[in-house]
Amino acid sequence: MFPWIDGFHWTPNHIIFLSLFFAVVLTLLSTIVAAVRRTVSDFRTHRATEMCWRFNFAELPEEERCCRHQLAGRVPHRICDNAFDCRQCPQYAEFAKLPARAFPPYVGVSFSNNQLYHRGHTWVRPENDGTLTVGLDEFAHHLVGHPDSVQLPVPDSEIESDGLAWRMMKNGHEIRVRAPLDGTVVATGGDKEGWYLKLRPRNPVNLRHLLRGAEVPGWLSGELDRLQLQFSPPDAPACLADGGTLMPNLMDAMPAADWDAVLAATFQEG
Amino acid sequence: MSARYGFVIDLDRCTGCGACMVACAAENNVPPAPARATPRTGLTPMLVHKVSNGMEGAARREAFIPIACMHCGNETPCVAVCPQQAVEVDKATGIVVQMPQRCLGCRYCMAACAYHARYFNWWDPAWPVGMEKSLNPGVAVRMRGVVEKCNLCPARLHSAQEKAAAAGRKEIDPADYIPACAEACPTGAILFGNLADKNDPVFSAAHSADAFRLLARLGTEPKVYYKSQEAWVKALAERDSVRPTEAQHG
Amino acid sequence: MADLVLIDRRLIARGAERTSTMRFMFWLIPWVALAALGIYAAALCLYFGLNQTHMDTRFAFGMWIYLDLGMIAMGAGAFFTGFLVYILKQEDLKPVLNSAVVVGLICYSGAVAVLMVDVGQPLRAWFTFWHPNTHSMLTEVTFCITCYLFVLILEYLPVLLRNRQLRKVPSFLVFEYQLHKLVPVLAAVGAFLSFFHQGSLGGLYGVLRGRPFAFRQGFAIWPSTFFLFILSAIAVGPSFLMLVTAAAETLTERRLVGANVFRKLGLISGVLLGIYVAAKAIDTLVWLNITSPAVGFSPWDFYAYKPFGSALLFLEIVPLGLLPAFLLTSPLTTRRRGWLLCGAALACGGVLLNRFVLTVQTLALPTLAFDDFLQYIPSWQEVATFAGVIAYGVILYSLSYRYLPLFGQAKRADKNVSLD
Amino acid sequence: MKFSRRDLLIGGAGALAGLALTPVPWKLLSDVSIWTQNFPWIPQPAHGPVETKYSVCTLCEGGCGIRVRMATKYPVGVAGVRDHPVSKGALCPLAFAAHQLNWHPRRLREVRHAGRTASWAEAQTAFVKACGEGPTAIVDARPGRAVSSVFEAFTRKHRGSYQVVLSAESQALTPYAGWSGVPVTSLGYDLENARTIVSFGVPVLDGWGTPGRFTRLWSERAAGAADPQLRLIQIEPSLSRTAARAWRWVPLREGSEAALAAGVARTLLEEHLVGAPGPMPRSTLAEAAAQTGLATEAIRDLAQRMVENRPVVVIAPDGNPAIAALNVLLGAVGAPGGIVRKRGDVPSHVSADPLPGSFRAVLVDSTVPWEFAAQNDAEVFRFAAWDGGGDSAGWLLPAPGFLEELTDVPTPPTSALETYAVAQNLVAPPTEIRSAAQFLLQIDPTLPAVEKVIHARCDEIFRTRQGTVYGEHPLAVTKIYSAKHLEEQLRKGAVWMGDPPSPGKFRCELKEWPADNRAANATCWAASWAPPVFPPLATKLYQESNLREPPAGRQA
Repeated sequence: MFPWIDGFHWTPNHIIFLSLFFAVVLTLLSTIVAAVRRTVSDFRTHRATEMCWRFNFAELPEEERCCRHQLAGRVPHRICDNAFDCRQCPQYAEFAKLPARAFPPYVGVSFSNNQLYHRGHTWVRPENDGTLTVGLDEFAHHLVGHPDSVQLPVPDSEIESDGLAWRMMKNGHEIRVRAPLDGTVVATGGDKEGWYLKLRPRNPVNLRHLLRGAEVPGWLSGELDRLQLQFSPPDAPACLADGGTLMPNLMDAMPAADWDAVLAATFQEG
Repeated sequence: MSARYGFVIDLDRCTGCGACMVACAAENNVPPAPARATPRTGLTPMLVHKVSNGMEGAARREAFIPIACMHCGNETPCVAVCPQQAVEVDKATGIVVQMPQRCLGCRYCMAACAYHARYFNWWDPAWPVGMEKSLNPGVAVRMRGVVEKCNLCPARLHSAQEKAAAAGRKEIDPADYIPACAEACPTGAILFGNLADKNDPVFSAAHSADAFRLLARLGTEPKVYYKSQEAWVKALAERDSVRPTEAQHG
Repeated sequence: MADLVLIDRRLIARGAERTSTMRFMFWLIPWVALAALGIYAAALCLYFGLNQTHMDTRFAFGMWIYLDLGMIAMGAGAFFTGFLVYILKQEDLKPVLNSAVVVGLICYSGAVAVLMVDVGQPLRAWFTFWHPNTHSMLTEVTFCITCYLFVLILEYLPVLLRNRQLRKVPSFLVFEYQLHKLVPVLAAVGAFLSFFHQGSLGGLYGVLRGRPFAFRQGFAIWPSTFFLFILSAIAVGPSFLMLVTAAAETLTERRLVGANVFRKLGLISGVLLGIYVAAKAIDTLVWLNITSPAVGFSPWDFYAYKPFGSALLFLEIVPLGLLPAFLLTSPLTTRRRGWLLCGAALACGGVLLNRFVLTVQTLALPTLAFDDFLQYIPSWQEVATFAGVIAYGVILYSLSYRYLPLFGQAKRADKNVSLD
Repeated sequence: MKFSRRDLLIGGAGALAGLALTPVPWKLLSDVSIWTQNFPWIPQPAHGPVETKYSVCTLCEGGCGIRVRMATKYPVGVAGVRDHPVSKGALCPLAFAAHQLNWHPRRLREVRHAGRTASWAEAQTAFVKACGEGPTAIVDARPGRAVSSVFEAFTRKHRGSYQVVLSAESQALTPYAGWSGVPVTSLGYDLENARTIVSFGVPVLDGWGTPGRFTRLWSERAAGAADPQLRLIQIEPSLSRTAARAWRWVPLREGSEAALAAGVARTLLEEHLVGAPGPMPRSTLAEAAAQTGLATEAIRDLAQRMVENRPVVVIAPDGNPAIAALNVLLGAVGAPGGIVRKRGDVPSHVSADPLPGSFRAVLVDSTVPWEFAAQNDAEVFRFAAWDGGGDSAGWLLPAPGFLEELTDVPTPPTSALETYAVAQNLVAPPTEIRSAAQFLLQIDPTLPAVEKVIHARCDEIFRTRQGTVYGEHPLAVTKIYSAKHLEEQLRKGAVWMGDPPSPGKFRCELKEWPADNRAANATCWAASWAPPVFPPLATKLYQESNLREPPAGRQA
């Protein structure tokens, strides 16, 4: 195999054969090395999280990818093609001009107008000191109730938009909550405090991608419909939300439901 | 100058006693057969075939054809196919050398050999208790799972070379090197020698009128010649001399 | 039990519809049992040696080598589909690509596993790399198959990393993405390697000057069987892929790929098969009239031994060669899925028969005038070992289908694949 | 800090890469390869210097010269001795693996009585007791050895009788002995001068007499030639390997040899193919043809062939008088190239006693074929090196095996010349092993020791001043200066061979054509010799090839 090993001959045949072999081996090895190096650099340049989110977004069911303007009733039907990052969306401005439908004050879960909402069921509240408070919204709270355990990021650690914000365990289900935006963790709260994270955003802070106003009830009612659909037996016809309120702590209330699917849909798992 | 060792076997003299087979096995430490061994799984670097002219009754004729490795001299099939150079042709002697210690037992060489002269060690080599004391010194026992064949008694060649070296000779004395089978043959049917040496008796024997080689038309230049006066025996040299129907009960 | 179900559910991609854990386990049990039997038989062969088989001096190769050749021919779909998709940009074949990779992986890893049992001293297998004899077809085979197995693993990795749990690790997901971007390189290397080892597998017997039934003239160092094997392999690879996919569709009771994909695979397979059969016919004629007589073997005698006869030759060329080529290409038949699959099955059968003739029949036929025609029936250990490999293949494919995105749009496949 | 999966992966990869740079994996690799090249459980051949010893084979009475390669005091190879006067350098296939026989699993290593382990003391007391109670017989299959004379001496002193089991070869000569009065052991075949040899199913090319003596003769004078100097006519029902190689093969019906002999004799006489007239067989040619299944022409032709190329000698497989009578008719008895009488200068030491009624005890020597069975009422003391596969005898006494005992080898039965050789005890026998002679000597120390007898024999030969000693160089006895010198030569593996017989004819009268009455005139037991066990390597002949049938009833 190598010149110093018995059986090696300096014949053209031998040399051609072995050089081809080593060429192949090198190609394969360099392929792996290249892939690894690119991966590492993606993490270095903070692109990794966004990439992951984009693959994930591509895998989402269509109905979970509908544009915020559709939720607000500004456009009849539109599928987002920016992975919900309206900051990059070229058409955002023109759609935003259109009139939104008037929204009911209550759709089954409460929401507040001075909070901005992320599709991963977190809310964001800008504070006066320039930090942002992040919490789990009413809808998710009703599902999860009091989580069995919460695994929060340590203060001063970076979290990235649509990456993992924190983990919660409930009845053996792992819930990975997506971060609504980039930032550095200043303080961590929890279930009792009603909020989970205080972030110092990467400036300039741009929250345009978060849901607000008319979009929120549209979105939430859609989510409720989905929930109802998932709770109803598979072959039953889909029925609209009856406007009843969402009872708290559903995971304990109806352990039999297919929570794996519900949580996956709720927290945007691809 | 390089030698071309080979045999000239006079089939008219072969009585099929099998002395060559036993002598070969004893010389090369070939183990005796375990209970389940058959002619098809045997370990017989030298094997005597019983052949007939296919007739029955008084017209029937039989002959015996000893077959060992033919040490093919041209495009040696087993050498070409071995994936890891466990077979090579020794330039100096023309012997096709099988190196069991490098063989991985893929048996490709056995498929390549037209004479079925290569044998696979299907079993672990085993002798009755104590009998390993009777093994021939200087001949390593082959382990299970490797291919072996006639290497023309390398131990004997080696000692002949040592003797020559001790006497300060380059060439070995032909009298010192004779494989076990040729030495054992009670009728002197197996003639061994250097086919490249015009003065060697095998040379003239190999070039005599009634000498022939098995499947010579394959073009592998086997170094084992056969002799016979009988036409039907000579005919066995070529496959197409036998129609399949006859071959069935041949 | 309950949490077993939960684990199972969590491994299945979100939204993918798979049969219940119970049914899946009942499906696996017999195969696992078979695999266990296979492992036991292989252990016997490794511990007591190859006297456990019914191979012998004449039948130095047996059922194992034959089926290895067959499997590797069937596995050719992997490299060929990759070649078509990434090099020739036949994007519409993408849906079967992952499935093809798994099939290839199974065939090759299985073949290598059996080979390790088949050689007498497996611990010395690496000697081939250490002291390679570059004149030997087997060296070419060993090098190429090992490398290509490595390639297949690399190609399988991206599919594996997209499992629902693994993808949660960001680095895996990114690595998968980056590796996937480089897959064309792998496809190219794979095509190169496969080209050579499929060929040298054919050469394996074509070079046997001592076996005039198999010996063939050729060009350069390669006998004609070298090229015939490449042709037949790439011809039959897509067919086998069709069969596997169809089987998967039947078992999972849903359409996994569009009929257009089937038709395309069939067309490729059929056309190549046609070319192959033509080449094979010419080669046979040359052998009958020149190669074999030249070395003193009257070719028709080879076919005088029963059960083998010239019928096999005819069977291989017409009913298992031309007929499937027609079925796979003619617009009359390709409309009907049934005809397509039937054609594919015949094509596979033809190539398997070809491998059988070249291995088993070659060794059964006498060479010396006083040889007899020999019979060989594999021992149960041989059969069991191989059955184990088949079982391993089924298990691996089932698991891959259940937990990995084998078919491009397998998720929600029922929704957006037109059945036409 | 805590490890993430990623750190582990990277760490692992790094470790592997680092390991590849160290010599560890490569050393491991080479060690593995070396280990796989000589597994510890593979038997290793002995090392050390190999010395060559010359001796004579004692497996049968053929007296073939052997060359034994000895390493670390064990034989590691047996080969023939080129230009040995008796065996001409040839050996039978079994001899080439004979050095493994002593390790045979069936080797008898202990005294056994009725299937149980016993001791020599018990055997001795039992034998002595039996001798006291009634007549004792000692059965020997190789008469004329030093051991034989020990047997004779014992029987003479203790009112026993010395019995001989003749080999088939000697048995075939008994009719002539009966007709001429010349003892069987003084008769032999002068094959070297014969030009036609008619064998009635005798395996002359397959181990008959001294293997090699005739095969060499045949290969030199007959093989391959269409009209050979030496014509071998094989008369045998089946195509044996001898028949396959013979000049003519006459297939006849099983057991019709006597009839064919009669038919041939009638033709010879009717067509005056033989000079002197002889007794005419009763049966007609037609009857012979009918019985043998041959055409009358075939029989006539056979008769023609017999006289065509003289001298001719007929060889019978046993003491069939009809076949023997053919030789008398053809004038082959007492003529060169026929059945000749040895010089007899050296007395042949055989005196088989007439067959008596019954015995109290029978001591069977290890040379006696395993098939031999004594009368039921006698208590059998059987010496054997190998148990031959059973406890048939009352007492099984472990005798020395191959090359384990000092013994002498007298003239082989078929030989025309007298020969004498000595087989040294090159190998130390295992403990618990005794020869029959040693056994008897312990009972009666006054008996002559084997060494003494051999010494005496050498002295006799030396005193005759004739013959030649074939050692490294042939040496006429006249050139040898003392009997001691002669014995030294013989002990080194040389063989003494007497001069050719004087042409003096001996008369062999035949009153009438003999009927096949072998049973009636049998003077002793007969058996065809075969080893009780085969060397393991004999599997090459009958298990790993189609060459021979497996040995019947014996385990290799």
